[in-house]
Amino acid sequence: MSATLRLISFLRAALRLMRGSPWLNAVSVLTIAASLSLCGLFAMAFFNAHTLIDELGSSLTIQVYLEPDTPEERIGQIEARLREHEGVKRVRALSSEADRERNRKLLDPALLEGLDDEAIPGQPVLALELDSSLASRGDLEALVHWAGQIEAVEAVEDVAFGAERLRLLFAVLEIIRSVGVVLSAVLLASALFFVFTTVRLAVWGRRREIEILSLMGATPNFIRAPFLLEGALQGLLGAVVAIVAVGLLHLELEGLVRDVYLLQVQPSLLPPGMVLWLLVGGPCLGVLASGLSLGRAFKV
Amino acid sequence: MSATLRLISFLRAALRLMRGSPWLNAVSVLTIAASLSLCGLFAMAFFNAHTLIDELGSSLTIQVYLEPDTPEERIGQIEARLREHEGVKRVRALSSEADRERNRKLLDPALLEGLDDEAIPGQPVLALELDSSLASRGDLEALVHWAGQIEAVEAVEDVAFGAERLRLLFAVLEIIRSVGVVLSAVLLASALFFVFTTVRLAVWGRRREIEILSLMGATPNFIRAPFLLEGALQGLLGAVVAIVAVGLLHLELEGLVRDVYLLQVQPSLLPPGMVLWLLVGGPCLGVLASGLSLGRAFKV
Amino acid sequence: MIQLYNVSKRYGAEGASVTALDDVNMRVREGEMVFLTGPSGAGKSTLIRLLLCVERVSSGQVLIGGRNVHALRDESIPYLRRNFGVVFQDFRLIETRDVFDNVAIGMEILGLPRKDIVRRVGQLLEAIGLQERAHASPRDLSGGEAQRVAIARALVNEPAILLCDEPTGNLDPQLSREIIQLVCEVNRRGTTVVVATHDAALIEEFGARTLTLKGGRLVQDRDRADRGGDMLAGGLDLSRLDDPMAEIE
Amino acid sequence: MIQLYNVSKRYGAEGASVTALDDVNMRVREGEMVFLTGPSGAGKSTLIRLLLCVERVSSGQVLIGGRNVHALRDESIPYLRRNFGVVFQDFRLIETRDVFDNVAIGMEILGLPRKDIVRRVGQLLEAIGLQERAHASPRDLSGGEAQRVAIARALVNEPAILLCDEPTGNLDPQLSREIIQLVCEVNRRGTTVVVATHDAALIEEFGARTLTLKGGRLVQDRDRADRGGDMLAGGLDLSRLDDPMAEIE
Ligand SMILES: Nc1ncnc2c1ncn2[C@@H]1O[C@H](COP(=O)(O)OP(=O)(O)OP(=O)(O)O)[C@@H](O)[C@H]1O
Ligand SMILES: Nc1ncnc2c1ncn2[C@@H]1O[C@H](COP(=O)(O)OP(=O)(O)OP(=O)(O)O)[C@@H](O)[C@H]1O
Ligand SMILES: [Mg+2]
Ligand SMILES: [Mg+2]
Repeated sequence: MSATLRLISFLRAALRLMRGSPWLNAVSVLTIAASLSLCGLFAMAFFNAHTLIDELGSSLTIQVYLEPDTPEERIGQIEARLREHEGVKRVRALSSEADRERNRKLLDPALLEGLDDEAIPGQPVLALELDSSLASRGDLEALVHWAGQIEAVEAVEDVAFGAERLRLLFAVLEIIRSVGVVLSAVLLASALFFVFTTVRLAVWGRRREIEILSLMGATPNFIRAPFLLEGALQGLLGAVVAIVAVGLLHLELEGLVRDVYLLQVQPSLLPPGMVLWLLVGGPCLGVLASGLSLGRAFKV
Repeated sequence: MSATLRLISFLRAALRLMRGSPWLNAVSVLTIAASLSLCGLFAMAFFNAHTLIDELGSSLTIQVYLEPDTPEERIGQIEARLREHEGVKRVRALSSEADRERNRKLLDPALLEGLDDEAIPGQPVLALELDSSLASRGDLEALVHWAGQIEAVEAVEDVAFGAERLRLLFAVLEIIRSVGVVLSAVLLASALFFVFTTVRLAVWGRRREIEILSLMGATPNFIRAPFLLEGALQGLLGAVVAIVAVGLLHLELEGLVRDVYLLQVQPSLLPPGMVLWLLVGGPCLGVLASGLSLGRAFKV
Repeated sequence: MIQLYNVSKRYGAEGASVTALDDVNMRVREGEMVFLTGPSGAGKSTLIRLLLCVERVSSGQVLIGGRNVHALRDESIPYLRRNFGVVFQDFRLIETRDVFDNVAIGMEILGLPRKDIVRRVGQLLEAIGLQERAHASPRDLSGGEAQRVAIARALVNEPAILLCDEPTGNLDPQLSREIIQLVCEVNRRGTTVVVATHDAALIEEFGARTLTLKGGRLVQDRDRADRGGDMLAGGLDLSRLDDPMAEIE
Repeated sequence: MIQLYNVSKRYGAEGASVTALDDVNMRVREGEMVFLTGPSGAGKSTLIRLLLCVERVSSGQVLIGGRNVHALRDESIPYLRRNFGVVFQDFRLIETRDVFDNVAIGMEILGLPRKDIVRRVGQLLEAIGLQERAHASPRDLSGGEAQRVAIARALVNEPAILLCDEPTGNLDPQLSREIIQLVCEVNRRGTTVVVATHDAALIEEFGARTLTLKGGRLVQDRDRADRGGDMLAGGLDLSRLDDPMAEIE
């Protein structure tokens, strides 16, 4: 018998299994769909939280105030040194005039009255943008230390760090991350456990059937094949359901975010390739769960 | 036969059911434990996010700058009016001197050199703390509108609002809330579905037994009782497991938060009474799931 | 006790239906013992299922103790079934309970005291010769042993009506005779007995009234030496049938 | 073909063990037909389970075609079982498949072409008189019908060895005789047959060699008119036993 013919006969058997207990099958499909939806939802939340954090983190800066009379050349040297440092994404140099202009905007007009331009403080500033992907408490401490070092550099007058604000932000990021990792681990574990359990119970409900096939001389692979195929089919169906569910939710969330107009940060909230991942993951999950369940559920 | 005797015989039957399929029981208990753990974890996350938001939100203020020569009496009137407004948690009055002192600290010492005290700006200020529980985009718009109204009030010179920063914060809050609600709904639904499914599959696996009892003249209640009791016992066991799991996780998280020393905001991260909720919720979940599963799983 | 008027039973949808019983009229008096025989697929088991209300008649009427059982509400059916002891053709033992518990189920359903249960079940297990296997699982019994447990289970409550579907199919001739003697003994104490069997030798030996079904039709009703019981026990209890909630105090 | 040397089988733990077979020695030649009889619990079904490697002997040796089956690796067991056709005492039909599929299983396991399956299964269903119920569920069959399906299933591959455990317990005498005639026909074509039965009349009528077990001991081996087959079919195929992966190309 050719391999194709055999596959067709296994497919027939798998479809017969599915027809035989439509209710059980609906449960399995829904289970896989629910698990995948949760995973998809979570991936989405994680992906977007990450984008948001990147967005916020990139606005973190350190201001390095240089002495007013620092020569251009020296400024260039310091800038280059700063740029080299790990965790620094960009360095922007402000001339004295630019800094004075900035200060003029910040100060109360009433206060500036009667002061001539020179009286308004202004000095060369190097604005450092920090790389938020390195943002952790450890990195922060390293930065505080580094800031101290910068201050010791000749020509540097002051380092405005806003460490407190940075600390708060980093702490929030850290908590979001920890909770995210814990939640994602718990979710994935329970999704796997869920599918495994339902498949196992389904196999358990068919233990007589399996025993009879074995008594009639069926090889373990012959017995397993339809269950594995059934798992794959269920996984595929589940994935389709999950994609529809996540897609609908995504539309809903996108509308919400568009409403909160300030955060119109990206065209799509879906991580790239998620549909593909779900379509591949569904059958894999089904086959894996079936395989694991079958593994110890019957002996020859 | 007395009710107690009957209960004891049902308990014996329930224990027999549990002994009869230890594996299936372990699965059900673990299922309930996992569901309850997830719910507990989520309640914890939600509770703490809320506390955090409250914490951050309470630092939101509106500064109402009054004309320098506003009489004390008039300040008191305005203060009282502001206090009345919905969404305002506290109003703190700063005298001209206090405001000047504050500004002195904010300004560059170099700038202040040669200026006499009077030249430093200072005027009476009313600092409003906003109630973050009202914080939503709608509330924000209302506040913007209200701020405009305040400015029109006699003796009010200026209103510093920081609307942009507020808007960002509110948007973040809103997203956290929406994602939280969606996730919690999905989680609870899937937990219920999970327990329901496993119990239903367990009942399905015992369909012959149920049919035989019915053939022998057992009333539906007689057949149901052991299953319900079994569900309750499983729920109780699951709750205990969940409490241990959430407790351990809580200790872990508390350590983490204590590490991130800036956020040492409360003595316990656990919502009050959660242990009790879990202990009551577990058996209820078990009984409910059993009941629902039995409901349509067998006929007389 | 049991009366069937023009009873027909068809299984399946209109088109592809199987006629299991076809216009059967019969009557079994209280305390009577009746053999039901006929070729495979004649409708014997179907008749027993109709008496138990597992299936509903397609047409006609089934009366037990003068009551039309198929007019009963669902809630009353358990109380009807408690009047029967049944040995199913495929035994239907509960595999998750041991032999003792399987026999005891009927008494537990009635909520009888534990010590009565222990005594009565012990006696029955001795009668069928399985007292040593009281705590074995039905899965670990031989075919004949399982059949004997099924018989003990049917007898445990001294039912008003005993229905046995092929009770000796897995027993050797010697045991078959003993079991039927046990059934006769129960019958002599007042229980109405219907035994569906293929065992011609057994029917010959015990020579009770024999009803023969064939293709769903009652083709023969041969009465012989009537050995009507002395009505010691086994009176029908239909008192609960109008009050289905009485049990659930 | 089948040889048992000092075979004992004890079930359960050391303390509370049941001795189902006790030092049994026997030999069934190729093409022979043997009745296995004895009271309930004598060990007939246990013997069949040992041949199928469902259980392992406690001591002694079981040889099939000269091979010690209990020395086989687990992977080889399916290939051993394909040499058998078995009618189980409790039928063991697959309830989720219809009658046709139940009979066809054995051929599907061998991966035979669909049209051969349809032809062969059709023939068998006709032989047992159930061609009209081909697409019924086993749940909807009468006891005797289910038993006949089990017999058809055992015959479908023309096995080298046919094991029947109480194959006529739910059949009327007429059908029983027909079924045993069918089995004799199969035997005449070369299949070795072992029939465990309580039906004394049947044994009497067909008068083959009869082995009697009692309490696990072989107490009688009565040979009568030997009707050895002409070995047309049913040769033992043990070629796969050393190459368990051959099937999985
Ligand atoms: N649930 C069902 N659905 C469809 N047909 C059924 C069902 N139950 C029984 N039948 C058919 O009804 C007919 C009578 O069945 P029944 O079980 O009453 O026979 P029986 O007299 O008990 O036979 P046996 O002696 O073989 O047990 C048979 O042809 C059977 O196939
Ligand atoms: N799995 C098991 N575990 C424990 N004891 C068993 C098991 N299977 C069978 N036995 C016991 O072994 C003995 C022989 O059983 P077996 O099924 O071989 O008898 P049998 O000859 O087929 O009887 P019958 O004619 O009643 O079918 C019986 O006492 C039975 O209770
Ligand atoms: Mg029948
Ligand atoms: Mg047996």
